Amino acid sequence: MANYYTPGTEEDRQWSVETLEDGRYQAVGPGGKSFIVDAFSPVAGRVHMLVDGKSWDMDAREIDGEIHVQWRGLTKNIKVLNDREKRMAVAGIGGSKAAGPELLSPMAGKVVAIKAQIGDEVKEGQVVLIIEAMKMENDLKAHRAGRIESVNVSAGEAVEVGTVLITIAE
Amino acid sequence: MANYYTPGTEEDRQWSVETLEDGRYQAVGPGGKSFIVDAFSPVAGRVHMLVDGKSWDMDAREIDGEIHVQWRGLTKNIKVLNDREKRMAVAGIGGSKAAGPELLSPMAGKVVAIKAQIGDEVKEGQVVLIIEAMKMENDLKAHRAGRIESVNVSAGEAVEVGTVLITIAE
Amino acid sequence: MFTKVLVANRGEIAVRIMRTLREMGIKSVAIYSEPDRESLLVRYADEAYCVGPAASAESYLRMDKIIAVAKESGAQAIHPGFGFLSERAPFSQACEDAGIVFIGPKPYAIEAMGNKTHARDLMLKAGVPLVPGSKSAIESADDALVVAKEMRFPVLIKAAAGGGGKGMRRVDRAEDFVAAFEGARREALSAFGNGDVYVEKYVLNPKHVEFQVLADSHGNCVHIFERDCSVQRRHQKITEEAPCSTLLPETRKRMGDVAIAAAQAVNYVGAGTIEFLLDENQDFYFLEMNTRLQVEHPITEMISGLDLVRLQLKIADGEKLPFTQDDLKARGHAIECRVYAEDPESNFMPSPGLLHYLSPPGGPWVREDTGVYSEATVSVHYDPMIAKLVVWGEDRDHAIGRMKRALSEYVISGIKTNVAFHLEMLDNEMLRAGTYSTDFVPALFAAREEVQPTEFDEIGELAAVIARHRQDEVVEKSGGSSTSTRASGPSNSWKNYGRFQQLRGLRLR
Amino acid sequence: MFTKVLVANRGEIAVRIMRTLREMGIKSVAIYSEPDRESLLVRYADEAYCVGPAASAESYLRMDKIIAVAKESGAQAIHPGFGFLSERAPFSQACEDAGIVFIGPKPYAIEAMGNKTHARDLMLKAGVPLVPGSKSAIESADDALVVAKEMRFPVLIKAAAGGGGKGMRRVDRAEDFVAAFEGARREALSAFGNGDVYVEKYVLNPKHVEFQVLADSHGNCVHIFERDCSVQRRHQKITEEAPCSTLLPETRKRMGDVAIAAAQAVNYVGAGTIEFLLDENQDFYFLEMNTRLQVEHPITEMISGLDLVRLQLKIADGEKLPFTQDDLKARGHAIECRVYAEDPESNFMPSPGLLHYLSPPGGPWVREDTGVYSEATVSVHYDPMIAKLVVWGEDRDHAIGRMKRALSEYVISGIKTNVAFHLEMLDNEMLRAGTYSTDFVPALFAAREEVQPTEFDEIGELAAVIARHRQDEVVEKSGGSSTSTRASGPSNSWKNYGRFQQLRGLRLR
Repeated sequence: MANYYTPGTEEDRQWSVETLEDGRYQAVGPGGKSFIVDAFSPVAGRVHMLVDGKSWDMDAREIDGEIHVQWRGLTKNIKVLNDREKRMAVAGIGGSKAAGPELLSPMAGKVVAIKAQIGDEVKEGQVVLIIEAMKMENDLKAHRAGRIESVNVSAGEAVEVGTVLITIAE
Repeated sequence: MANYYTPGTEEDRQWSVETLEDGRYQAVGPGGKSFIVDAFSPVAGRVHMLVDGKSWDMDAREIDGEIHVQWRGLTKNIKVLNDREKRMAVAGIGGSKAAGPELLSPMAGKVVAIKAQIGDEVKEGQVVLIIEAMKMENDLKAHRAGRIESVNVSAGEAVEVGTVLITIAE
Repeated sequence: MFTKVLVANRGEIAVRIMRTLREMGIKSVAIYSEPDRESLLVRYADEAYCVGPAASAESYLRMDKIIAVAKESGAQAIHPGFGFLSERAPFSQACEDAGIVFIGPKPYAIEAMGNKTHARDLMLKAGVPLVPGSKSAIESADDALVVAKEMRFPVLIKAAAGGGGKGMRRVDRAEDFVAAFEGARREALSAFGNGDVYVEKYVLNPKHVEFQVLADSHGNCVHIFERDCSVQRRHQKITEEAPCSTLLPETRKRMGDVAIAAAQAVNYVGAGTIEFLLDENQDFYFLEMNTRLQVEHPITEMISGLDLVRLQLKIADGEKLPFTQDDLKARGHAIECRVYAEDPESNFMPSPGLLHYLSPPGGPWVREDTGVYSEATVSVHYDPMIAKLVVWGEDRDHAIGRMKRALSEYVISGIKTNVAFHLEMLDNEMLRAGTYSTDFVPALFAAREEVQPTEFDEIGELAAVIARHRQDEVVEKSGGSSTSTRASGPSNSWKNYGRFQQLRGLRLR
Repeated sequence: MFTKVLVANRGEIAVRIMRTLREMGIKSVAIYSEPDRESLLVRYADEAYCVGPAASAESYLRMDKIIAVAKESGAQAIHPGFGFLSERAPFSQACEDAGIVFIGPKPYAIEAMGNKTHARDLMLKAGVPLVPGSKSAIESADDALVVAKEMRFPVLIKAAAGGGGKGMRRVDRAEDFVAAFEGARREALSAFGNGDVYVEKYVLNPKHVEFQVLADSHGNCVHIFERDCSVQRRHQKITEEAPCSTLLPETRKRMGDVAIAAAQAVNYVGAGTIEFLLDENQDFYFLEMNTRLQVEHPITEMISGLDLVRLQLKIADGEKLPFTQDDLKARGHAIECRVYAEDPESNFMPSPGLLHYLSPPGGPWVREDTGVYSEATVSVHYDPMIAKLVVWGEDRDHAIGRMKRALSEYVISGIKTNVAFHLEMLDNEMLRAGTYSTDFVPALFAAREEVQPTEFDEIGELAAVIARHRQDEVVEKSGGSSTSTRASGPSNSWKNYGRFQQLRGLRLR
């Protein structure tokens, strides 16, 4: 039997899974609810499950440390830790970060306008930058409230995904 | 540069391929004809080639030691040896077998009738056995002329792909 | 309307039915045999229950289990698809007895049409023209030979309980008759559990033309035009088209009327097909009625714009047909190619197995109905159909061009298929002219000329060599272990832009 | 007919055009930019030539290179698709000068319709109704503000050279006007190399209804009905349907006549689209004419049965239209959903990237036109459209149900898409009623209610845990190195039939 942990509202949700002799799985969720799962992978990154007669044909694909689940157009990204990873997270190794001061670019593109200056007080959600990508202008908003500590790019500059654009001190 | 060998009518056909600095390939075929090939693999088992401006979007997939090539409905299976394999083949290791005495079942199914007995002289192509697969009767023909040496199955027996059905001595 | 329907079938037709169910907001319940656990139909369904092992008699034909699944899962109706239980009167009856709607005709109609000799008698009374033949099953080969000699060769031996070419033999000479008769009996017994066969006159150069009929439970019946299913191998259809290009409008009218009369003779309800032989003089003979959906129903759907499965559901739910005969208009031309795992060069021998890669065609007016997927297996236990490929075009030539395009896009790797053979047929003059008969496939083989070498012969070999070279390079780089050929795929090949420097200069021939 | 045609475009439209070329037996020549080397269009073409780096100005807009490729490869004609060079009069002219057929209108027609202020004047003369607005481009924000105040807010700022929502801003209040005006100018300059904008009255709650026209070089012109393109986000269409469900037959007749008159006013040849605003009183105003194929042309194809690309080719080859207006009949209802790599929950921000897995929908009456494939990359350099998903149904409700089914089958992994948003829209009451206007998308967001938890929330988490568990098991078995998750796929899972022993007993709820 193995334990897994998914993020919960306050603390992680614990699951335990056991592979049965006939190849199926017995999973017990956070509320103690038990599932018998007959699963197979039609192709890498997909899992089909029969659970109590119901058929679930899903994508369940690990991308950048999260499992991306998809079913009939609905999506959900879930970070699943196993026991070892959970211990590491508790010990503070590889645990999830709190929102830092840095506003990172979510896209590759070109900075067309900067709407805030160093020292400005900004609200969370306030537009601080405009980036053009694929010929569309996209408003980038402050990810948290605070005071602009630094502006790391200038208008006309090309940025990549993850470029630090601005830092906001609380 | 590396050499490759494909089966020819009398002897193997030799190719040589060199990976150029820009990632393309220079291939020289048996007649000395030279090709510059800009190739990439869209997904495992497929290769797309630009050759002199022409676009070839193909399957080229190794299955059971042969490369199965497919393009717009046309197919072709080619055994390609590299230098090392060619030397082994010449030394008689892993070379191609001559047609043996054994007639193997090409399908899984059930023997419904045996049309030849031990000692019968049969012609190549003569029906010697009927196998039912997927509710259709399929005539199995002698793979070479000769005398039936043994009949290894009986009517009603289930057979698998590769089961020896009959042996024919020359 | 029903809220949950059980589909008592497998393969592409099960998926096709479930697609319509999902469109109508109806939950689908699949049943499956053990080897079908990983099939597309189980993946597609809302619910799925295993009903037994591979052998159909122990799974897809287990009426008791299937009805039990329907009741316990709360399905109000069962769609039988085609084959399996679709034409078994006792199953229609058992559903009725269990209070479950059978999406198909009443037991009486299935029974009446299911036994071919009985059906002949009924049709004769209804004034439907028939092919001359023995009126009932004959047990002795010698008796049958006498009948055959009387109506003169060629004759056709057919299974009384049959369908799909199983237990069917054409015999041209008296001396071949007895062996063929016995083979047909054996095949019929194995396929249908009933070895009865009968003998009929073989109509020379006929077309197989069939009419789609649709009848509601309020006494309304229409036909939705015809399908030409003359392209057959081993007495099974492989290419169908609608409309039939050689059928004259007045013959269409007459045949349509006869088709409706035939259906009404058994108080038919639901979708059914009346099969005819059409000879060169536009004379036609009733062959049989299939009291179910037909494999080739999509071409009728394409020219009529009607979803036949949806209409079956509405009829089963007691609705009236929402149109009259005059409302129905055919538009354009549709073709279906049945894509099989088989080897046309070895007498169409089945070649089931692992689909290493499957990439279906797409784009305008192309429809692929399939029950498999890339990296799935075409089961050795059942019919080796991979997919039905259907196209629609503004006219027949347009549709043929489109089908060739669609076939050229189809990639099926790892097993033998008839895709190249379909392409060959579509380029054949007889097919292009539309005048082919049911002897088309053997005639095509007989008239085959030596294949001319093509550019593919050279480039195909080059591709194999390049693929091998790229593979060896990966092995080399990874220090001898060949794990993934993907490593030399998209991501890495971008490191070197040199090739574009040269291409930018437009180095053309 | 031409034997070889160059397609001067990229993405799904290039592939869609090449499909028709292949159906007609015409060889296709692709051009591509460096980052498109691995795109589907290059794979699909018969020949492909690189014309430059990523920036359109250096590749897809290089008229000189493209014409050189056409000449050297022996293409007799060039199809420009939409966007890029499709509406550039100099390109049409350059083709003509080079002796290559431009598959589209003559330079005069492109020019006349391309400049919106000029087009307004022309249409005014032809008696086509127009939206009140500034007749020409305005340079100063202050002057524009005066005009805007005169016609009363809300107003719309639009790029003179534009299209596709670029350089377009709705302004509701005078105090927002100057900033919006400058943003529009900046965007127009970047997108079209021309920053001219003009101001017009914003018609409240309008529908965007456009008519497809088709004119041959012999003076014949027909319209092929309308499309309702009112579902827009950021001023770009995302869902289109045909016919428009609120358009009265008499209005359709009047708008169709006006559309033909508009096309004839510029001696139009080829396929084009006349865009109108339709208000709640069935009054309509000319917006612009797109002198090219439209992204949403497939829905017109589906209801008319006509392949518009094929007709473009026939017209370009000098053929007469093979039908008159009276011959054209619309059948059923078609819907297109544009599937984008974007995040509807973050103001539709583009999310290009690697498509880890792509599995398109299939089955009856579903068409997917795409320019990518599984494991390909949605390029950061161009429009982030993944595919156009098109369905046809017997009526509007039927088509909506079918589109929901098709969307439910669509699997696109690794990047954010608008598939879930399309599903949400199709369930929206305003959309179901058909009465939505161009404000539909913001109205939908405004009316959103709290999402109820679904079964997927629980089962999705279970799937993630099971997937992780299976992965860990593989790692364990292989001694710690995680190379392939396929090891626990189909082949191995068959070793244990125990699960069926239990299922055979029909363990249902």
